[in-house]
Amino acid sequence: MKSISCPINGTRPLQEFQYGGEVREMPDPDRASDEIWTDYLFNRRGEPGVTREWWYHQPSGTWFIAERDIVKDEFLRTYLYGSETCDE
Amino acid sequence: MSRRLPPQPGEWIQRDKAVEFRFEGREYTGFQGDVLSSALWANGINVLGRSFKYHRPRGIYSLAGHDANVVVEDRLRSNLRGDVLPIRGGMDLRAVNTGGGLAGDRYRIMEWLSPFLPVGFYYKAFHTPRRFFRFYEGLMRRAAGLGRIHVGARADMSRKDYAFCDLLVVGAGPSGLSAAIAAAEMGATVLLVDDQPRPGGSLCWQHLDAPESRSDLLEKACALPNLEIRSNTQAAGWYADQWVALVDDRRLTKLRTRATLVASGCIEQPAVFHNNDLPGVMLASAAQRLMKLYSVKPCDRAVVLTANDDGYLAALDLADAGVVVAAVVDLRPAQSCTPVAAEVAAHGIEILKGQAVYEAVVSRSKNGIAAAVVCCLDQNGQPRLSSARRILCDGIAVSVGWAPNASILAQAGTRFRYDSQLQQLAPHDLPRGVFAAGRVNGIFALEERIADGRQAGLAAVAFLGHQIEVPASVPRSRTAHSHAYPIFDHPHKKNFVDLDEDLQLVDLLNAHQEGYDSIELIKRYSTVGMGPSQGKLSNMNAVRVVARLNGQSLDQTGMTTARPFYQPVSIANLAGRRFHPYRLTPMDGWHRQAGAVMVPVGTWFRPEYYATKEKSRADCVLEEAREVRRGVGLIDISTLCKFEVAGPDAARFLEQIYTGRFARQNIGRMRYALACDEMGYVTEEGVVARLAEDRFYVTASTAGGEAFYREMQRWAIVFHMNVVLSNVTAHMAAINVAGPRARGVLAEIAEVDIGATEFPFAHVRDMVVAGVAAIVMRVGFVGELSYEIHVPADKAAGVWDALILAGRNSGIRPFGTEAQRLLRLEKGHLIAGHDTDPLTTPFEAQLDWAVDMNKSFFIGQRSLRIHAGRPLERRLVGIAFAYGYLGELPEECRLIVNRGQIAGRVTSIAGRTTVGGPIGLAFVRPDLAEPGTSLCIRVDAREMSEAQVVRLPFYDPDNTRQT
Amino acid sequence: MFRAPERLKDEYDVVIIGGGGHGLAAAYYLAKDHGITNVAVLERSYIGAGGTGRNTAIIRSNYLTPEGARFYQASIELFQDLSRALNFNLFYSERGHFTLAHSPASLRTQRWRAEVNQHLGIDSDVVGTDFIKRTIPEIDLACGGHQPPILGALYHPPGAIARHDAVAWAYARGADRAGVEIHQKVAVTGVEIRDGAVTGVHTDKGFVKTKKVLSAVAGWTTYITSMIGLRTPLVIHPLQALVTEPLKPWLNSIVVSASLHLYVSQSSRGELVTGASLDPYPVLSMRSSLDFAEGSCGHLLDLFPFLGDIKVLRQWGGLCDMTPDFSPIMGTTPIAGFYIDAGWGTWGFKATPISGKTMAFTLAHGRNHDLIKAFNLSRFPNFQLVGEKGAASVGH
Amino acid sequence: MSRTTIQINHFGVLPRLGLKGPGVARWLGVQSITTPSDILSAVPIAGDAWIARLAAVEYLIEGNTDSDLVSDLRGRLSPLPSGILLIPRCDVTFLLAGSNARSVFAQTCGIDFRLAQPQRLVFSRVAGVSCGILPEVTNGLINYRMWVELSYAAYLWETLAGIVTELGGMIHPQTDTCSGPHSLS
Repeated sequence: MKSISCPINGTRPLQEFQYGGEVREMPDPDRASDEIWTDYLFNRRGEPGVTREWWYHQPSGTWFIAERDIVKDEFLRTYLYGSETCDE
Repeated sequence: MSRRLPPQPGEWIQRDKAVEFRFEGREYTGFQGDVLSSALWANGINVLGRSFKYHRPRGIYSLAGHDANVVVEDRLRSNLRGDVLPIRGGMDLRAVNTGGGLAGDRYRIMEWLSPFLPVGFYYKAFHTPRRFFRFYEGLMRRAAGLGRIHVGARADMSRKDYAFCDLLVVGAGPSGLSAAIAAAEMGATVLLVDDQPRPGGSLCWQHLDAPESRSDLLEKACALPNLEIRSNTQAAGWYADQWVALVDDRRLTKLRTRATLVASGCIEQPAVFHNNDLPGVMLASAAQRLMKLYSVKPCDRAVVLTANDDGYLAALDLADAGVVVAAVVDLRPAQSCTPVAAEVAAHGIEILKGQAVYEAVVSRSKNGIAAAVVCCLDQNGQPRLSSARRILCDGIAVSVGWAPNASILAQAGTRFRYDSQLQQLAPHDLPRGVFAAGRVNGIFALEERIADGRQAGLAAVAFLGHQIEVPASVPRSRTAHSHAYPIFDHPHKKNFVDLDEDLQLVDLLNAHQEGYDSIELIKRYSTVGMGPSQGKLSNMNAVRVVARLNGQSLDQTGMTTARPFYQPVSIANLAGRRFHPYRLTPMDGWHRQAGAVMVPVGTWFRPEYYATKEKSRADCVLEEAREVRRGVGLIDISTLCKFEVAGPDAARFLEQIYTGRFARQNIGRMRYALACDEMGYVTEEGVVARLAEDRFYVTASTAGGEAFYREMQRWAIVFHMNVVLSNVTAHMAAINVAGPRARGVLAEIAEVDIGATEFPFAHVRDMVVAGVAAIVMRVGFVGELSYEIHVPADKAAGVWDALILAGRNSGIRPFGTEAQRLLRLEKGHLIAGHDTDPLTTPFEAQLDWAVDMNKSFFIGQRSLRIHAGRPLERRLVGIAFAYGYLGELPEECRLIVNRGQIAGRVTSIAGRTTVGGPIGLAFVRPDLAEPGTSLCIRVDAREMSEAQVVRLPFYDPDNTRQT
Repeated sequence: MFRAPERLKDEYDVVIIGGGGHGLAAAYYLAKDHGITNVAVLERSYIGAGGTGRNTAIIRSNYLTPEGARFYQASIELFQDLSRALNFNLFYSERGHFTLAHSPASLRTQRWRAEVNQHLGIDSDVVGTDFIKRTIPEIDLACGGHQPPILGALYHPPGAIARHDAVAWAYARGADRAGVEIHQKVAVTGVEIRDGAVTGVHTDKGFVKTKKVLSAVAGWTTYITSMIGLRTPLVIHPLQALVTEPLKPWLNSIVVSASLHLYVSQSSRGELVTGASLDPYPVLSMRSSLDFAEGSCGHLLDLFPFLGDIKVLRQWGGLCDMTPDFSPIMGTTPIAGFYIDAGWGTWGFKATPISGKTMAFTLAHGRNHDLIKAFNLSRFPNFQLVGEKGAASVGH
Repeated sequence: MSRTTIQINHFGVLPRLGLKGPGVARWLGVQSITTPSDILSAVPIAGDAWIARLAAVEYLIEGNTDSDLVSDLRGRLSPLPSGILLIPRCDVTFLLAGSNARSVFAQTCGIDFRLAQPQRLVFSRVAGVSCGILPEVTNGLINYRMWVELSYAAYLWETLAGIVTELGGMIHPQTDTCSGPHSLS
């Protein structure tokens, strides 16, 4: 029963959102070795600390990025993809 | 004999409203405002329940909702707690967990067996030989458990509300009230909740002569419009981001508060001595509640066991109520006499300092006590038996200490430390936005509690951002209100640490001796604190015992973790009103009128088939299919997901999303589209129609489409593409008209020429159909001449009607999902998710033709390169049974077995088809995929069936009919 | 029950991180099957504090993949004799396990499972509504009209529950008696690795030398793997459960409904123990949420509408280390001497004996036991996933 | 509770126009329709209609059954000017009105409507369904205009009408001649 602040729509209860997984940088498919590629596919950070994640606000259809402490389950900040700097 | 006292000031009962009820089959009378326990006690009933394990008689103990041994049921409800159950006229209650009634409970013998049932005995016995365990288990299960279920019962749907406030104050006692008032006076919106029927807390039964009385505080509170008080409401759980579950008998309120202030007071704790559980032994606070709230006399002749001033106050209250107080036994060594002690002495009541009640003597009736055995304590705080002395009494009021009512604070993450001056736990560091006041905060004197409440209330308001002066915090009391170890061993045991679970001191000693040395292990092994009252009356003493056994401080020993809920919450209350959203297509009404059998597909409802009288489901389905092959049919496919993809990068975007090519797709053409996930496994399929250079219309499956659209949105962001995506699933409805006569039917209402040359297969057109602007596609899913007509949802019903009308001479009829499945199977089309599983590659599904590995990039391509380099593990093939096959057909998902090994699985099957014999699709090992290979398929555990691998499709291999 | 050793020795043949059921079982079988007794089990808290004491204690083997089904079947066979073998009553109680199907699609999956199970000789079959109603007369097959009605179920007679804490205690006692050291309140702070091989373990009570380390900490695995930079697919999600006040016995079967995200059984104490699906996003700490309680209570009423006035006593959460294919990660790793027993998601308790036995074998011989070869970490880069999603969604 | 403290109206599918693209704002300007300056805000426009700004370059106009505004605009959009995309919009409109209207949200929606500003569009979930909600001031009272996808309309109406009835409010189901919001009072 948490609240999440969507960069567009403001604070909403968790139920309006969907978790979209860790933010991962896709390696260049043509250059990456099978090993690097499968590491990107399957392995996750998953470790304690702050993780950058995709979140989706269902009613408005908004994808955004959240930085979350996955131990405390605390949302540190949220912003639209690519606007890290200009958003707080 | 009645124990009802003459009217008391502020009593909760209404003497003009008598209430008649039945308990254990006997008639009793109480007053409106009584709880079951008070009403029975008033009627002179001692035994209100039986204990869980030994079935010992139990009476009133806390009278505050923690009396887990006074549990009753009626014809519909179970596990009702007598000490908080308001009596109503006509109630017919029974005690739970008795053998043939409370009075003559057959299971009393358990008490005599108790020496043979030490803690954890069941872990040591009954397990060999194995076959006997079932029998022992049966006995144990029957012995355990409290109430029975009542299959006929139906709780009323309870409401579920969201609510919002600036400050939640938990507990409407003196500190809670003053906190709420202080905060509200500063303009905060305050919600004050209390689980008791009336606000006031201990002001209702302990401090009736307080300088700032209950009524003064309530008056102030009620004058504040921004302060709401909810009685009979428990703060059941505290959750992340200050969401709090408030529960009353009618509803669950999900409260979002900006700050929480806990003033939930303390729970009085028992002393542990021989027979400390018998009716007549009760907490002093219970005795006071009994006298002040319900005007019932706890006993005639009392001994008060105490270690603080509260006990002396209780003694005075007892004396006022006409109880003979035989003695006040004070665990504390002789010390300077406090004023209240002096007052007690002035009443001529004997005060025994440095002494303890060592045991309670059972009365002849076995249903109460006849005397208290009192001993002096030696320097180690243990009784000197030589000094033992009997004091006749029928009641012992125990006031040896308090434990903070910490549930909500602890759930919120507050850590507690043991305060050696208070000899009890007190909040150590409070989380941001969480505040504590009053006795839960270790402050005991009434005036100080009120001041502490005010201080905390203002601190909370300051936290909320108001610029105000916050007074200095009130220092904790310096005198101990709890005794460090009010626990006394006894050769005959029956000195209970946990009344819920019938745990005696010796049980904890044994558990510890066996190596269960930490509080958590002892809790799990002995089940101390695991009973219905969740250790509210036992955890504190258990921790004191364990600390002493380990030679540790209480902080080192630690408390057991607090979890929701504070008090048990009914399942109906938690479930509350539930929402079950469903989606309907614009033609839904029509389908139902036409006798469609509707089936849920996700949240949608779709016609499975249209039932006709005296026809089996299978016949109806087959006929619908035949009609499509023969003449013309139409199906509502509005549940398909539909997207618009537009913008300069639209084509490039689709090339990356799907496995096929779209860049050079001509305007006005449509193509099959297959999508994989990044691992190269099939996820979605549909069609992509190009409406303009920079505009595509895309369909996807009903089940997976919404999730697929979300992923498209995300990829559009990640790829930095200049595309506009719109999900028009609900805004556009779609109808598929199929069959040899489809063109004729559509031609009648289409306002353009749709001849074979003007509108060929795999083309798409914007056209007006029945006066409605539509997107029409020539598709081939069912393998016949077929049109998909997409129109704005609010116009769709009209278009459907127009089609029915236009087709009446062609014998048009609707068909459902079942016929559609049959038709597509005959045409050899797989359904992603039905014929594929989450780990299916396009190569395995024989969809290689839909994958363009030469494109620069698409999602899954990199992984498919890896897959392509490995030998196939399976292939999806068509299977056919001999024409006129009479044996039983295997169901979908039956296994294909080859030389005792699993060699595949049937994914689709159809018994009666329009193409002759039974057919299906199956995954098989590549070496079995050659057409002509015969397969052995399990029909059930015993029987096998045989089928042959055949080329796909089963129907119209040259595609003469759909083009 | 077991001794509390004074201090850590300088060196052990094997150090097992995690004093839960799995770690203790591995220690027990190392000593019993392989005579390796110079073993230390390091537990940060108290034994059984993690998943072992927080799961809903369901034991079954009706899995979807042959690899999975074989493995869990071997576990059941150990469980059935475990009380005797460890001389400790684990309350291993065969109740029969129903996986309810509310849709043709889920009925197909149940059929698929039954097929694989039967092929491997596991007692498991798809049953109709009449059988369900006969066995659980209290159930509302129509789900009050709030949910798609029950169409059938996968029925697994050997499905059982057990007293979860007792499993840890019994293995601890067994291991202790065989000479293994169990150290509670000892936290691992690092694993020393030289030239790609384990040389020791750092703890808050000092450093110990060892060439073999087993990480058996399930929900806390990423704490350990991040110490040594071992990348895995593991993502940690909370799983919650709740328990009602004790009732006289009425529910004898274990009931699971994937589409209602619910499973429920009645403990020998009489409490209804209920769990749901995983929390929808990763969290590395145990906490309760109200949404869970609301949801499971609602679905409980869908199946058993008469429970409305029954009260919920408490709710709690555990941590689940989830893998992409819902199968565990077991055995050797790219780091010599570092063995992993993880990926236990929501299915760890039922595997306690067999994971102990196979990991003990793997530690003793330095190669993976046949039963766990398919579960090796290397299956991911090789695209050899063991897809159990269909069987594990909520089923436990 | 007096019967008039809550009422809910079903307006059916009102004429709507969804526009998306960089060219929209200018084109609307040419049609002398001033567009809201901030995202998620809405303003009334001539012809008893509203225009809401859903995103940077996405707009939604909702007209009224007895005005031709939307159909006129639609007419002027073929052929489609470049930089403009027509988004099919087939939602059903409800209007929740009355001093006690918020108590309906209290049972169905997790956000605090005391803080919702008039003319600010709220995308949230009501009774488990995604909705657009526009608080608007009429006769000094805040009404809530709600948009829901047609496919969910039957469910949501059934649910909300049920709750409004429980709360002693008034139900105005869809009629063939949908009355506009301002016929309320």
